[in-house]
Amino acid sequence: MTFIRESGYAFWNPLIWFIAFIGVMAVVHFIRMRGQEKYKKGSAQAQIFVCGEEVPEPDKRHIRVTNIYWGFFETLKEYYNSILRPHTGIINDYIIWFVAVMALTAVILLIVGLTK
Amino acid sequence: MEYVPVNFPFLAAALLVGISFYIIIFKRNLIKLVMGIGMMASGVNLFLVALGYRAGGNAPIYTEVPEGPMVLSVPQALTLTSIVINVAVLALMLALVIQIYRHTGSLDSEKSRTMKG
Amino acid sequence: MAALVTHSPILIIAIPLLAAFLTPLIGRLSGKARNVLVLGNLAFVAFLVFALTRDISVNGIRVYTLGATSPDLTIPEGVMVPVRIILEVDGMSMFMAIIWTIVSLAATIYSLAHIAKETGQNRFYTLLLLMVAGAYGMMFTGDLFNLFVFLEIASISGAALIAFRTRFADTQEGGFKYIVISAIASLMVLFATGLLYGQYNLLNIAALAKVMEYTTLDKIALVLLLIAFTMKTGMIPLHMWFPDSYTVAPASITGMLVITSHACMYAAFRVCFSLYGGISDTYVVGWIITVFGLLTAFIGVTMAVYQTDVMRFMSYHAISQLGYMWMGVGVGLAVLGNPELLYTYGRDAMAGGIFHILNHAMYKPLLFFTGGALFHVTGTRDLTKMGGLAHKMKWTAILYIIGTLSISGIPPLNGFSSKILIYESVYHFHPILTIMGIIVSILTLASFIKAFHSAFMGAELPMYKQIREVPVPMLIGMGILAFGIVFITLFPGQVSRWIIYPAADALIDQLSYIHAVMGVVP
Amino acid sequence: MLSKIVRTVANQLILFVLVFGLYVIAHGHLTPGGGFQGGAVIVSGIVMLLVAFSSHELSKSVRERILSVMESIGAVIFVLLGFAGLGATFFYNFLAGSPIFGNIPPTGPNPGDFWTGGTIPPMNFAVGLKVVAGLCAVVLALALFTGGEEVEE
Repeated sequence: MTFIRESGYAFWNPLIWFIAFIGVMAVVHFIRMRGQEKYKKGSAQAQIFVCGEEVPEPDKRHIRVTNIYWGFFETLKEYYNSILRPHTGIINDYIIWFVAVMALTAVILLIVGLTK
Repeated sequence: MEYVPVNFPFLAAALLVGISFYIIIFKRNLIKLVMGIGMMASGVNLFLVALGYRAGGNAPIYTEVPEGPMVLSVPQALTLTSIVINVAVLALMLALVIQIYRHTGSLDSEKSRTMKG
Repeated sequence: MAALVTHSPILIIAIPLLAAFLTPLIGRLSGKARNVLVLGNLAFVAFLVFALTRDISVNGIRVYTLGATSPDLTIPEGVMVPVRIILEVDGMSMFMAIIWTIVSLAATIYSLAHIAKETGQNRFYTLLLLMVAGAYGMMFTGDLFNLFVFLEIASISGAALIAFRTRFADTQEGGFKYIVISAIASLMVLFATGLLYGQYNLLNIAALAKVMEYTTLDKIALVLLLIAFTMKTGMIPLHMWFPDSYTVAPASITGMLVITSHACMYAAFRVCFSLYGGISDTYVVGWIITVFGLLTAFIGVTMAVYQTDVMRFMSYHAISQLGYMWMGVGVGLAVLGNPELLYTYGRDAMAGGIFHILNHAMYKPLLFFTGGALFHVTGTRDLTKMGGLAHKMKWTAILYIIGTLSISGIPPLNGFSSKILIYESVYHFHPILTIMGIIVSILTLASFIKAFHSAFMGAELPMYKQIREVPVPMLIGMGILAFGIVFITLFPGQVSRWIIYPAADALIDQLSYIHAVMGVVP
Repeated sequence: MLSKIVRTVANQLILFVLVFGLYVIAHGHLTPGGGFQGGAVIVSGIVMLLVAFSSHELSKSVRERILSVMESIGAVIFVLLGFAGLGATFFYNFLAGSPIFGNIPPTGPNPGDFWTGGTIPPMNFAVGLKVVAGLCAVVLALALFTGGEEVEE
């Protein structure tokens, strides 16, 4: 048996997962078998249906990346504005961060050293 | 006994590194940035060499050396290696700056950037 | 065979180095012979790495002294301290070497087709082998100065490889940013080395660790080393160069650069555990690393969701995944001084972080390679211009799905097994770490689905009617990594017993690291 | 291209520069110097030629292809010398005590015997070859870049 942790907190065995997965797939297949039998490939049944409207061209109907998760970005607009501001793409600014983080870490470590 | 200002090289090294950080952060010209990194390398090298100094020491080479103390040889070997590496780094940087200039027509780190965010 | 294993620590570094300089000579005669040389060389190195791993798992830490009369003569007669260049190979080094050998082999096979149309291929393979040698050197070296030298070798060749396709403007910019950051980071490492040398007259990590007193200068050296290496790794907020450089490199090189950044992470671990492990405020340093790791994971993934450039978006994911490793190992470092907590959850947290390095090293290069495959066929990295590519590129799409499921931690893939190990153990340190980890995992899946939809799904676009599946060598390169993912998926327990826990124990056990060089003190 | 006086003087001086560079390389194990320093001296002579003549003139006689081969050969020799010591360890000084560069120098101050050092003088030569070729290529590549007229908008 495959245990990742033997301390008792976690248990993970891919084999058990696979067996469960196969079981679930069998159930899904069984339900699917009971569906429509009249479906034929290549006939009008397989065509795209948009409320009777004319179907747009492939490059018009493909949902582009900028449209996906639009609401997510709209909601988090302020977060994204603030997080994008430091990403200037200027190499000099990257070094400011380096110096700042170095100073911060040094101060923390030295203060801890003083209190000891 | 005469006073040997042993600590001056360390101050000079710290000053060099500080100035070079100033250059790297505030100068937008890419060539100046490369010069700043060259200066930082010099500062670190000076620091390493100064570490190995012993007052009144000779160069650590046994060929016809006069009597007396010797300075440490290991920091000098480190410095040489570091110099060689920095030659390669600076040459590569300059080559890339040339290429950036060729493509964008600008040496300003803000105007020549193509990527952001 | 025994002699081969005895000398293998240096052979693993020196053989790629030799081949790197032979490559331009042979490549002048025939391109095929050069490719055979590069591949054969890397395959031989892989053989040596596995032989050495086996040896180390049986016999413990192996040291190799360059220039001595015998490899294990670390301290010559008449001196008290090691004076020669010493390589020291323990479980953690071997773990990194195994990752590097697999990924470099896969990346080289991938490059055969990916850069087949570029000029200057001799130089490409020379630099690639130099980078291989440099990163192996970083993993194996036992002293701080050689760490700096190998770091510079890996950085210089890496920067030149990023800027390899000189016809694009952005590659030059990416290479420049990489070399500037690397130069500053390596100079800081050298400065810290100088600080330590000035106090103790020593360069060897083990010898330094033995006499370290943790003075104020030592603290400054620790800060310099830690922040320099974390900048090279791409920890937020020092990550901004990371997507700029990784996006523009040829995809095979991006895959390899991920592992060089892991090598810098290894160096940071080496400094924190082996050099400062016994005396430093590991609690504070561990907390600093953990907090930065948390920030890295979260900000990295939120930035990734926003991107529209396929390679850039994967680069931000690479940053975000690094956060998990910092989190896991940082928790281990924080409780290092407390054996009870360490063996309750700290060791498991470290094992989770280290396991995640292995998993990340399998799926992230795979994803970068699929991104490179998209670039190879469409000529653009912009996701807004892609669509419906799965119609023609079935294999790439399948490999992309494997990578996606793995990086998002979907059971049963390998990403899940390391993430659950991290979640379970860091929960005892602080619950917020686990909660944030799960949120990051969800956002990862969301953003990869977004990219998958816009690149592969949808109707076949008219401008991509002519494209074909990528060449076979690229598929083989991706296939090797996908096989690695499947293997770790099926045998997580065995893998963690063979290489993960030995690596974690090698980091924890500072005394045997010191004794391997200094000799057992009675 | 500078005036005729400069060119003639540069033509004569380059010999001395080359000899001094070779001296620095060869005596790397006795005096300050070695492969990199000597190579840099030689390349400084080449830079002098570059200033005196134009870079296009120089690039006709110093071919990039030859430089690349020289560089590789130098590096290969260096690594092979390391491999040759594998009987004991990598980089082991197997030439010490042998007829080639094999004299063992006395400990402490000594007048300096050239025939010592074992593998170090050959390594210095290999490094010198590599540095001359590599730095020469760097200098030429940077000099051949002529400026703004090639800007691609």
